Amino acid sequence: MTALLATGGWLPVSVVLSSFLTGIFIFFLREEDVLMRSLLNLGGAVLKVALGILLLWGVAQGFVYTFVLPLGAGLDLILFADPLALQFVLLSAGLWLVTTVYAIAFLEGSPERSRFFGYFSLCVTASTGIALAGNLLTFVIFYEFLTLATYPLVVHHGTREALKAGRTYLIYTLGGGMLLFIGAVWLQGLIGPVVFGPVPALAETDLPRGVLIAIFWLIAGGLAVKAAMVPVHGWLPTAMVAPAPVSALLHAVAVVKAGAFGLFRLVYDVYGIALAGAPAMGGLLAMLASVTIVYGSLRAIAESDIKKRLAYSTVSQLSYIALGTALGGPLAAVGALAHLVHQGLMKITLFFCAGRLAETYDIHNVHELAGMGRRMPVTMTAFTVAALGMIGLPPVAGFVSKWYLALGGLQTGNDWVLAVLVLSSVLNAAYFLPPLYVAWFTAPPPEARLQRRILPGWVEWGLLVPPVITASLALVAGLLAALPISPLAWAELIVALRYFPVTGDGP
Amino acid sequence: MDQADIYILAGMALFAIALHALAARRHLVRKVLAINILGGGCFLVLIAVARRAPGPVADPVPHAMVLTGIVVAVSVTAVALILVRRIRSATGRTDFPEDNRDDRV
Amino acid sequence: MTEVAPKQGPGGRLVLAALVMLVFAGLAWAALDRPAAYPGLASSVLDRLADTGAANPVTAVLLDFRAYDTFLEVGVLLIAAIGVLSLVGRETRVAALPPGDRTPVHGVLLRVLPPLMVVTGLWMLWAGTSQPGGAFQAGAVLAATLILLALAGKDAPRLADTIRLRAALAIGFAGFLTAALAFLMLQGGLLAYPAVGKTAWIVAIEVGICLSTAATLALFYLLPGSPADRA
Amino acid sequence: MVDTSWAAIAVAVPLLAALASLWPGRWTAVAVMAVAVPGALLATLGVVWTVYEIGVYRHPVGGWGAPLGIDLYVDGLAAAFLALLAVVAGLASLHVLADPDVKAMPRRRQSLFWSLWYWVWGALAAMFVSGDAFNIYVTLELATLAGVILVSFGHGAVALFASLRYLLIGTLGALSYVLGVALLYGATGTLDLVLLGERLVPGPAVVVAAALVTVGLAIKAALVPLHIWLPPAHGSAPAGVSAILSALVVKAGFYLLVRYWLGPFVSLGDGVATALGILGAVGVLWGSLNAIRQERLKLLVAYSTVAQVGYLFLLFPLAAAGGHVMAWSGAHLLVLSHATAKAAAFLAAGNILTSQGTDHLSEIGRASHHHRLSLLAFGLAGATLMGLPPSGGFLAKWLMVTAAVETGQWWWAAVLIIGGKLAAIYVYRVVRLGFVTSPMEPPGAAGPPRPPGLLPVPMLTILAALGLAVVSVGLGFASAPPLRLLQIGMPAAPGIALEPLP
Repeated sequence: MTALLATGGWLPVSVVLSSFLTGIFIFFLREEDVLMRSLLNLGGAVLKVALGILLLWGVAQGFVYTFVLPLGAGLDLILFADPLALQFVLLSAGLWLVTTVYAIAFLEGSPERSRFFGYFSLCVTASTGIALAGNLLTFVIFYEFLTLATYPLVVHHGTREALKAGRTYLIYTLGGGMLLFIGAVWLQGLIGPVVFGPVPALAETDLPRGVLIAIFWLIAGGLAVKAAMVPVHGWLPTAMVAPAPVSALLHAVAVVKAGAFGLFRLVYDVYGIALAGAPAMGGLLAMLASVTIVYGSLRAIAESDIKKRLAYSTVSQLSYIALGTALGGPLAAVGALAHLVHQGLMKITLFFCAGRLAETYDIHNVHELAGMGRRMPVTMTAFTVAALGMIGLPPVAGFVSKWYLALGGLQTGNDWVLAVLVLSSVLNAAYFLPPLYVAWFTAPPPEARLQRRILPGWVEWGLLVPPVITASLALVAGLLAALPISPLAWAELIVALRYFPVTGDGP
Repeated sequence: MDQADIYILAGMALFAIALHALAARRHLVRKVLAINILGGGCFLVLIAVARRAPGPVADPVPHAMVLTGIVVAVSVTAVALILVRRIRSATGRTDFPEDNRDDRV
Repeated sequence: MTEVAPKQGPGGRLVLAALVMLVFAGLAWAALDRPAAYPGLASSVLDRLADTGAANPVTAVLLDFRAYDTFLEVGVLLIAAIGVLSLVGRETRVAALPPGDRTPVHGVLLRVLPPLMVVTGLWMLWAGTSQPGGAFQAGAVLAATLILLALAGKDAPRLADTIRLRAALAIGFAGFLTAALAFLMLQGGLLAYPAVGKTAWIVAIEVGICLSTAATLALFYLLPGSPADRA
Repeated sequence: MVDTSWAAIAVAVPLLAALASLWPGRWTAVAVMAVAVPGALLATLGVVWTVYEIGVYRHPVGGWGAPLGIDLYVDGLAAAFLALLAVVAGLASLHVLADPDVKAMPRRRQSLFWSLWYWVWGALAAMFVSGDAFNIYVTLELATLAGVILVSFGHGAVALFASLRYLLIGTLGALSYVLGVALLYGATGTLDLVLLGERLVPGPAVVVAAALVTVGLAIKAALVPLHIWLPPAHGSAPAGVSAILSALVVKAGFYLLVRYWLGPFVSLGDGVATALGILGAVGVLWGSLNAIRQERLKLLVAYSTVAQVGYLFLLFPLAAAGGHVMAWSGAHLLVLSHATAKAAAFLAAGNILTSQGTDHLSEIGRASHHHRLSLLAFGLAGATLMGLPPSGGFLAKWLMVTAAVETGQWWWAAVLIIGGKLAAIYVYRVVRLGFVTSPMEPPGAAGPPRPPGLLPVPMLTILAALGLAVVSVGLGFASAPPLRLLQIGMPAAPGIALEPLP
């Protein structure tokens, strides 16, 4: 076992490659090789989780995992596993496993599945690559790779609407990628390779302030596109035309989180909070995040399409992470990182449920939910748990992150954050409670109007079990937040180890 | 101004004239002729360069270059002429179409 | 050949003329410039002439000092031959003079000229090592002989894309390449002739080039006259 | 293994193959390829190995040595281009071997095609290792003439017109080049490129000579505005031919310009470097905008070549301003990745054209499932064209933009970035077709059947395209060895002390 742990840089590489290689194999499978494809999918996903856990264990034992591939001309591709990277890796890998089960069931019998699962695997490869990136160049490589790998999933249905959404998606993300590229090259041209090390790359910089601010906003602007911050959020709601598993994993977790995660890296590992906390950088970012939080919620209220409403909710919720990042205090950072996980668990649950509703009863609109609480009690329970968590009601995980964000706001002297959070929670309630009410407390329509689609038994289970798991996890993460294995504890550990070292005996 | 200067100027003049013909003439055979005259100009310049070089005799290296160049010119001309013939038998044209850039004829 | 009207108007023509004048001015400016002259390679060629297998400096340059250029140049000729074969089609026969048009002069010429031309060609080939002349010139004369025969319709060679024709076209380059590689193996240098029998090697290579040149030039003239192409 | 002869063998192998191909046998093509492709790869490996071991070296042809004789001159750049040639031409050969269009020809014609194919290969190999100005002229003519005839193998009269235009303009370029060489010889008494650099004193003859050489080579490199011959030729040639013309023959012109302008001409001033850069920038914009406008896939790819070649010319101003190492590495990495990507794109386009009988963009979407692997290859190649990761094109652009930033010439960076976005538009126009649900292909669990009227695409042709695309993507990760190779014998910029990279 120790031999496995002491493999040095190869462990993070194999974490990335586990999904890449399966993805490549899947591309070449024939459509009808369902069993082979499913085995590959699940095998790759389980392997990735196992490797992730192995990596976690190794890091806990004090092993250092750094993989350096020299690219020549002074550039390196670096993969490394710090606690922050591990958090995102485990989140991606874990949710990928769950979503794979869901997706196999969801897409049963539909065309072009080899293509779908191939790109699906590549997306997760990219997002684990983003997580494990050890320098800015590596981050940019995987960040852009994610854009390209996601496009085929957005346009998967091949309809005019899907292609149009794909086009919007590309325009936004490639534009963002361009900003990121300019910022990254500019910065690297000035100070050399930007490594995410123990000390922020710009800790002792003598660059002019104007240049620093410009580069900050170029990079942050590029990241904000994927993090769907106002005013560059427009692609996310249109991208909801993608199949439900894509919306669930990518547009609730992998893609959007890549942006949020990148913002955290930018503020804490590139600039350092001492520098990035300045009003022209972190301060403005926090304002922008607040605006997005409120704006996303308002738009969500206006949407009656379930997936669209969830998408705007994502826009809003993601900016909690950006807000916590930008505030620049230890508690806020803990809140941001905890929310990175919590929001993922809750939002993926909601999308799973929405997909199941659409598959079984062809329900796409909030008003059509009437009586669903009685028809699909388990699904709706999962939905309810996640929705309540989103609003921030204890004991679901969402409460914990909001609590820490509020504390962080107070700790850094930004009392207005409290107001934003309260307002946002009220708005969250305004768009999540009505569907819950309709589902649980209104009478179902006459039988004739609702045809339940008959699905094979294993498909039913495949659509049902994943949301139940993720909803339970969201609940447990909130209930047991004090345990050392909870996402909150992990976030606290990251912050204490890396960014706000505690003096004294420490954790 | 000695003999070599006259040769080299004549070579340059041929080059320029042929350049004009290549651009202005539309008949394909004339263009092929222009290419030949272009080559002739180059060879004349080479001969003059050989003459100019200080040394006991005219420099044999440019002479060899001219011989090589002539063989190349013959080859190019042969291929060009047969292409012209093929074009004429396929399309009846002896010049380039105005808009052959973008699509199939 | 009827000239197609130029496509550009008088303005365009004027601009073109001005541009060409400008180019000529530049070229003339360069032509009249005599940079601090380095001596050419004439004296080095003469100094080393004895080490080559040729007595004529130009031949020495062509087939020894810069044999590599010549080697590739034979390749250019072969490519052109391949191009003609590919663009024309399989078989052809040159349109000879109709028998009715023949005059007694033709008969005499056809009896007298070809042997003379062949002899001339062979002599040029042989003389090339010491005097002006050489494989290409000899090949050209031989090709002219073939063309003359074909035009006169007497013993007109049937040119078809056969293995034999291809062999004739390629023999010059093939011989050169074989020699080049053999010398690479034996002497460790591409086209580095062995010191012994250098002249023999050069003559052998020249014979090959001469044959190929004759075949190629004849092909250029004879093959495109294919009836299929005329139709 | 360390032997300067490898350079000569790398030239000789394709030439032997060109001769052997003339035998019109049934298995000739397969047999020749089975020997020639591995042989060329092996010889290239020998060249690369030798240059790694002993650095820059010469192989005096005939044993005379420059200036009397001709030297083969091998540095890292030459070795890298030879390696590129072997990989691209080798994989493209596989495509040609299975190409239904080629197979449909009579056997004798096929054998002529193959011979010309290896002639282009051999001519380029000879060009890359040539250290002699006039010898380069002969190789240029070899490559052009063989390329011209190969273009004429394309369908219809358009191919003939394109072929003749290519021949006329190409010969003009070669003769302009040779006139320049004549003047250079008159000024320096030598044809060896290195000696030429030592003896060159700027003056009227030398300046005009440099202009003639540059114009001649710029025609071959299709630098705007001397590019007009390229789109019709590359757009109408058989797929494999378009691939090597776009990937390699055009690059050869750029290669020689680098040889001259970062070699003997370097003392002639930075103005020309800037001018080349500006023309390159215009090429990027003009080529991209035209590519966006095209309705035929092969023409789109051909115009994209005009644009991509434009990027390369930014090397000159960037190097002249001191961004030497980054620009050198970036531009040549771009050569390698663009060549592989462009070959892949042309082969993919050829597969679609052969199968469907048309390459109009509006038609391709009707059979997207049938073409999915070709479109995948195109998409992968597209990543390099757009300069997006993971691809060699991304890294190359990163390096070049870094050079622009380091030398404070942000406008070149802007060209690189805008060009990338324009490329994204035309690549997108094609890639999206891969995802269109088409009425011709009703979805089914077993995958839609092949729509009527479409010919099957041989697997080998797809694998060749995919292979090249994968190489161009892989260059984004395996870039260290080629970059290290390219540093061997890298010319020093004027007034700049070279710090070897770690």
